[in-house]
Amino acid sequence: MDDLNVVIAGAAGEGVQTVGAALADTVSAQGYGVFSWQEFESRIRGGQNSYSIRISEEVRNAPLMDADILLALNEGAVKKYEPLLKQEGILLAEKEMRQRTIVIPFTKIAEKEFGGIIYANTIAVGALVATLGIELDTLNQILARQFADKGAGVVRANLAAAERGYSLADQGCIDMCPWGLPKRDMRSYLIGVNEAIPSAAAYAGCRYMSAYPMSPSTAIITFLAREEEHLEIFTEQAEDEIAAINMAIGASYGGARAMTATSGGGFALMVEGVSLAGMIEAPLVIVVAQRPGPATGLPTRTAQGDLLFAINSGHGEFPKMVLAPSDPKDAFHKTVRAFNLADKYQTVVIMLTDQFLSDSRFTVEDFALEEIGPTVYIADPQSIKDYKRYRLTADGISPRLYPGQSEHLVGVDSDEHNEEGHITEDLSKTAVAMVEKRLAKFEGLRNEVSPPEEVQMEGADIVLVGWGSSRQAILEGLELLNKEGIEGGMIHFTEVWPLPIYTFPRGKKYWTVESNATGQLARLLRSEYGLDFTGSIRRYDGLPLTGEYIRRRFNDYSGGV
Amino acid sequence: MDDLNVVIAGAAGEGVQTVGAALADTVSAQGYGVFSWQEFESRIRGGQNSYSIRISEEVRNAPLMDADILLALNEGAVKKYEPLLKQEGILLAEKEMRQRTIVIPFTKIAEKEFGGIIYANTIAVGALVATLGIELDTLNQILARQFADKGAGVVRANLAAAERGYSLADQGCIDMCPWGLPKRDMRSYLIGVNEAIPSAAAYAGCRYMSAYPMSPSTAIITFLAREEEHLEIFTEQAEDEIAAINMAIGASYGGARAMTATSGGGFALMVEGVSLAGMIEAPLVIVVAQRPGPATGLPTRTAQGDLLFAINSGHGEFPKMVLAPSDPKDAFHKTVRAFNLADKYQTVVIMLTDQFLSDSRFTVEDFALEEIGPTVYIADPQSIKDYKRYRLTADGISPRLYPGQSEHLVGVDSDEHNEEGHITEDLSKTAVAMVEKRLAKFEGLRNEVSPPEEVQMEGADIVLVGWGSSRQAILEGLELLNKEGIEGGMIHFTEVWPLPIYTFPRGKKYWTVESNATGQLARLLRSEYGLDFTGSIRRYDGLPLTGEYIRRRFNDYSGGV
Amino acid sequence: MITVEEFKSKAEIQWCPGCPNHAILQALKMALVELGKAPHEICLVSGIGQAAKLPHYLKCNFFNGLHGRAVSAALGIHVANPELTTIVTTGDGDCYGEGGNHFIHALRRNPDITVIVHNNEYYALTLGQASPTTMPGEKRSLQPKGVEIAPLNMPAIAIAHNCTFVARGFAGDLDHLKSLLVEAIKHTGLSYVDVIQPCITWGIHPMRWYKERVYQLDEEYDPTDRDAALEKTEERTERMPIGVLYRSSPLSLYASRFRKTVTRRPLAELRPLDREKMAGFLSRFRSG
Amino acid sequence: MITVEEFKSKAEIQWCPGCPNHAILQALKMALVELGKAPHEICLVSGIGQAAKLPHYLKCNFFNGLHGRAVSAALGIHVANPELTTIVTTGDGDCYGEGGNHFIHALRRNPDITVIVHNNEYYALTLGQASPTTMPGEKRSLQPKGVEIAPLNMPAIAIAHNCTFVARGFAGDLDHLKSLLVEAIKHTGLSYVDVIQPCITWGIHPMRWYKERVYQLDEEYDPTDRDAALEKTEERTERMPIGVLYRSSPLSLYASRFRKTVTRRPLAELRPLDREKMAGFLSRFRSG
Ligand SMILES: Cc1ncc(C[n+]2csc(CCOP(=O)(O)OP(=O)(O)O)c2C)c(N)n1
Ligand SMILES: Cc1ncc(C[n+]2csc(CCOP(=O)(O)OP(=O)(O)O)c2C)c(N)n1
Ligand code: SF4
Ligand code: SF4
Ligand SMILES: [Mg+2]
Ligand SMILES: [Mg+2]
Repeated sequence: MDDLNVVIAGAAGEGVQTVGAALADTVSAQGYGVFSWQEFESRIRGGQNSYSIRISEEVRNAPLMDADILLALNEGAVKKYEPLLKQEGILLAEKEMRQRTIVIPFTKIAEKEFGGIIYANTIAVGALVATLGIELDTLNQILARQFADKGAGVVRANLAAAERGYSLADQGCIDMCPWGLPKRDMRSYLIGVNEAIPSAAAYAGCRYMSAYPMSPSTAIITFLAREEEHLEIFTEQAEDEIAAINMAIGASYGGARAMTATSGGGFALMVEGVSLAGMIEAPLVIVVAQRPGPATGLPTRTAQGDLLFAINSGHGEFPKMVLAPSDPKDAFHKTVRAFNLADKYQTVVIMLTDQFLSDSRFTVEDFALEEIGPTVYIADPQSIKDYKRYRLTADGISPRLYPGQSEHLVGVDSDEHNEEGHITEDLSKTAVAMVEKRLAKFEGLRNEVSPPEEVQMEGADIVLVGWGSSRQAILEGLELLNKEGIEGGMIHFTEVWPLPIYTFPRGKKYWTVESNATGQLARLLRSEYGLDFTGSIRRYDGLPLTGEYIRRRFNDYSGGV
Repeated sequence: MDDLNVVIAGAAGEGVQTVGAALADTVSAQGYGVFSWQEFESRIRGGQNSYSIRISEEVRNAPLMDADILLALNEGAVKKYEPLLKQEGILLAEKEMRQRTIVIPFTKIAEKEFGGIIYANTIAVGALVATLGIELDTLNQILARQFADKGAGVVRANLAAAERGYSLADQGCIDMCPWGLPKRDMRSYLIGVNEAIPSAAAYAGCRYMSAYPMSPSTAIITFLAREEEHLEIFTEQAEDEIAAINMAIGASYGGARAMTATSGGGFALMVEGVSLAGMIEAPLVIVVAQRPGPATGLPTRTAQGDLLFAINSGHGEFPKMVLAPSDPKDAFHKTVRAFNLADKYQTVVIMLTDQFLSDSRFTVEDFALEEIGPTVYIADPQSIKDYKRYRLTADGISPRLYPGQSEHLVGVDSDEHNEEGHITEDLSKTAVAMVEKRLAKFEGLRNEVSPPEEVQMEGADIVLVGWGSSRQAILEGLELLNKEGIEGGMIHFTEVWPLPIYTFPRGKKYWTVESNATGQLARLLRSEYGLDFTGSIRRYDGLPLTGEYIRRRFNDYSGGV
Repeated sequence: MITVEEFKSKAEIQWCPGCPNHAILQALKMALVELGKAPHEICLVSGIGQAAKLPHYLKCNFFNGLHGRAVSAALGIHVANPELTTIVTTGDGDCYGEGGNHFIHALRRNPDITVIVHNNEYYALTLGQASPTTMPGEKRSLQPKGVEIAPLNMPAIAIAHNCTFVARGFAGDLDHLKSLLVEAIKHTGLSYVDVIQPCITWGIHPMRWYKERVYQLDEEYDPTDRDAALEKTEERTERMPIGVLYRSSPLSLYASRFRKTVTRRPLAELRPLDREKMAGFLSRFRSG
Repeated sequence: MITVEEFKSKAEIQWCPGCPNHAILQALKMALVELGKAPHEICLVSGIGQAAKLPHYLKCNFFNGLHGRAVSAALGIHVANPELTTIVTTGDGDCYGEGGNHFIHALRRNPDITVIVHNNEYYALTLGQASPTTMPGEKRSLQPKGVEIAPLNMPAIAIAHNCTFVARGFAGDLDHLKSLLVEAIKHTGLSYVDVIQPCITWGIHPMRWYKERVYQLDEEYDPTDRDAALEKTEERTERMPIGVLYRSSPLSLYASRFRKTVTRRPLAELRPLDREKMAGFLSRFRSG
């Protein structure tokens, strides 16, 4: 079967997300690879948003823009999204607005039969599930789970609405639709990074998270708050981002693995804290979910615009690590790694995600938990006689104890300090030694960094170099280019600072692919590897990179090569 | 005459700075080139600090470390600073503590004859002035001016103390001292950057400054506060740095040229505001007076550690300029330039100074005011019909009006916006156009940037590449190296972002010289010019670069070449 | 004469249909009409949030800045151009959470601006999290067991700092709110209006619930009585007073030192120092 | 038995000789002795300033963080290890200026920590600028014509938010201060002690001036009377009351939800989730 892309569209408040998630879960339960992504406006009601679900037999975790099926919950949604619908695509709407429309009067029925238009979306998705040939029961199980906290009444009403919609999709509808999704055997996880990261944090032994709400990062602390007791993580909504990071640093000093999460603007407020963590050598994990800036920018859209800002964040010089996971499984592993390395090197690890990653759900076949787990680096107080928090060592790593752990006293200071953490004015010996100690850790970190992923490098003429969330899109872009006769390879970074010792194969034409306007990765790689780029594909309209976009821009710029 | 380096040392609270400034002024009035710099601890009383005054016939605005004369106000000061004294140097102290000591019992006399040790420093400087063969009256005029706001009584007492000290330096003292400073004709300015910058701001038409105290930047707003009425600049002490920058941005939007100043940690808190100014296109000048980080670091010491942080400050992508003046005259010109370019391109201009620059005073022969002055870019409302704050133009610059200037309405928005400043969700057209508009200004800015200064490039084998405050030290380093037979040139940047279109001459060995530990300029130039460096001289003990330091480290690393 | 129509903005309103924010917008327009203000004489300043979108919906000059920083921006705007009528429209998250420090220090400065807080007791735009004014016990997404900490009482802080005009309005009482806003904008000094603005999307009580509880302070209430005013700020659950809670005379007026000595004109109109004056000024650094 | 000597730190004290900060340090040591605390049971937390250097001068665990952020760091430390006696030592600039927002929101949370503010009415370390508590009229370097804005009254804000323990101490009355600190540290919940700490370098009044004005609240004073307490916070110039200004019972206690449900033990002692549990947890994302 070819991949099927179903787009559900409607205004904020019409339940696009609810039924989008329900349909994605249903299809996943039916045994298919599912990838969903969302685009929506920064408002609570109105506007037009979409929830796209890509369905495939194999796992294809990348967005498609063109739709095979469009379920439009209102007329405006048809107007806005109909251009995405392929010629032979199908519209599911209240009215016949083009050829190949399955008409389901979901709003009218919701009002008349269910006493409120809030059921329209469920009726519509019921009809869509029927059209796709999936059993009603599969959807119903999902809906029952989804509405469980809202009470039995709400569950019952939604099941009835789904059933009503299901029954409306008569044989005519099903016949009009060339696609059916018979049950398959595959079982997998359907998960987003904002679920994978908090889950992994818990697995890594994170005990403390403070944050201030900011899209698209808020879901991380929301997840942990809900599971607070279960996972034994204390969560706190801070009064602002500055409090969030300083609280987390305090907790970290206090012995708790700690984290915070935010987006660019909130991170801007945290960078003094980043520098503090660097100075006092407090482990800390920070998730920065990027969205287009500057300033408030496009709060609900996606970008990779904070790479150099993150790498250079904080005044002064200190070691720090920046990771940029490419999908939820990678994010799961990187999160555990982030906590371990933050602890080992007693410094900040930043995880750069973005709105695209944050609001998408990916099919993960297996989490490979056996490959990763928490490693504890807190020292044993018994083994230490004369404890000094900043004891000078060859690798710059001093044994870390936490206050109250034993009779050893743990003192930390944001001023330049001596081995005991006291303010120093001894420049030539102490201050210099401490600068060198911290930078020695940077060298250590550099050795931990994984090399970039190389794909199809042999024989490749051109190489697309990307980072973070664009991995799948780039792979698909290469496939499309390959069909046009272009031999392309990929080098993909998910660990972007420090950069690993790495040599770019010679004789290739390198292009960066980035969701930003200035080519930040290119600038970074030029400075670290002296690498020259032939071209760069940049997207900065707030929408995610796709294989098709990459193919098109590559051809635009290279004149088809 | 060879240059003479006089160091005055004592504890905080003993008036080192007061008499250091008085001596510097006196020597300047005597017609010599004077350069002074200070190093001191972060405390109000106690510790040991120094004020170094380099005296020369020509203008030599660079620090020396070795002292010809050490005036030590207490015994601890002798201990700490005596190692700096040259073999043939002279100590002026209360007790004979080494050969070639001029003994003046200033403390005892202050207590006995003047009723308080607070006059000890003035007595001592009186003796020193006599020893150098300067007339008492020259000192007295300076002292009278210096103590003027403290009232006539204080002035009188200090003049008497100076006279007493002057009389104590008998012929024996004068004979012991091989140096004399007969009156010369030269007249010049003795000024620091924290005086030059606010003066220039006033000249540039700055009307608003808000800041939060932070060493070493506080003197800028202090200067303007004192002159508020005279210069017609409104100054406000903010409750924190975030308020400081947002107030200044508000004032800028309101039509007032506006600025703020801080150091690294305070700047870290401002970077969200930097991004705001970039987005709403508000002109803004920010002085960042660097000191060693991370975090609180060494609050009274110097560093050039925030170069990449400043350049990459703020989330998202937007044009910004970063200037790094090398001395007060340069700072004066750059400040006017900063206000003009901030206005022309409607964005942020950051001026990077540092503690060394901030606490030093330089001899300036002439300010060349005729070369520079304010240029106004506010548009004429009469000439505009349908006003749109963000009208799309080829160069990205939209006509700027301020609110209330006319009936035209001026709307600005931190969200991505349309031409009228209203929030937009139109991605493909409006958002993309606005990103490109802002980046077009970056291209414009790039064309404004001055190329780096090239010195002795012809025939140079090795080239020292530096930025900002180290200019004079590098020149002196080259002189010293030259004496050792090394043909060296200099390329010096005082405009560091955007970097100009520039080609580094080929066939040279390039070294960066920087007051930081990671070689930030090198990283920057590598990324922009693909330049490779042979070596790098880095100082990160909180003390300023000097010619001698550069010479020594060059030889250490290059094995004497 | 200016009419409400003239304040209509071209921007599409993004609030939920039926949200009481619409009423606040309407009340503000009516107040401006009553005060005879023209669009170009007004500058609306906001941060980020639903409330903070208001400046887009009223034709005038506007500055929609960063979350939490509206009051700071307004201080700068006000000094730069004291002729403008500067009004901050902000939310409880914007002004009491992220921006708390700026507001308490603005109280000390007493600028001649008006601050209108749309207090819906949530972070509405970010999907209904608790704000500093959410009632204890309420379950919110980050407090699934209910908010366990006390609400911030900013009106009490304002009163304790002798804010010269502290009022509470109700978005469900348009006329009363309009009169309050007229008074607030006319007032010289910081005028602060905390508006009860039920959020119909995230809130747990219907408008009716508020209507049953809100009452107007009557003539017997003495707004110069500080203790009484402080008590009134705490009536937030069973009965909810609206009206001017407190008035006092100011210690200071932000920027008055400047306006007294320099000008009430926009700073942009001042002429720059000319070269000769600058040369004279620099001579103070000249030796000898 | 622990003695004051045991709290002696190796770090050299950088305060001016004769500064009343020395007395605060001494009082704190004496209070800790009286409470029978050992150095490793204590964690002192500070920001940046003269006051904020205190943790270096008392042998114990310490966290000397960023200017203005001590209270935030202390909240994290307290949750991470509730067994520690967590005490913030901060200045008026640190806590009321840069850190104002954190303190007012900490009041809402009511953590079981003690906050001691060395209130010298200046930014002493940065050379004596006005702070949020500098008296109006005083000439300072950035206010050469005198401070024109009202001081921040943080004790009043604390009282208005039902802070459970609000006291004012005086660095010139060592025994009284020690007793206050003993009470404050013993107290469960946020205990807040604003200490009058004349700065002998930047201040305009000698110690004597303060001694003439300071008086101890006597037994007749009822610290549960909120209006009276608010009035006492305003006595700052002619007469200066010291003692416990206010006590109340808390709405909440920061982190109590966690301590109730999980443990009073340090979080570092909790065992991580094992692989199987994690696998089980992840199964919720599993389809079908
Ligand atoms: C620095 C920063 N942090 C967080 C956010 C995310 N954010 C946007 S609006 C908002 C809350 C707004 O709450 P409120 O001011 O009460 O406005 P409402 O939406 O309730 O009207 C937050 C946290 C942001 N834009 N910037
Ligand atoms: C972010 C930041 N801004 C400014 C400073 C500079 N600074 C250091 S101490 C201080 C004021 C301290 O005042 P206070 O807390 O009253 O302490 P005091 O010195 O009076 O005891 C300031 C502004 C800083 N270190 N960090
Ligand atoms: S979410 Fe609430 S506050 Fe925001 S517009 Fe909707 S009803 Fe109004
Ligand atoms: S400056 Fe003031 S507060 Fe600081 S140590 Fe000296 S006397 Fe004490
Ligand atoms: Mg709100
Ligand atoms: Mg203070």
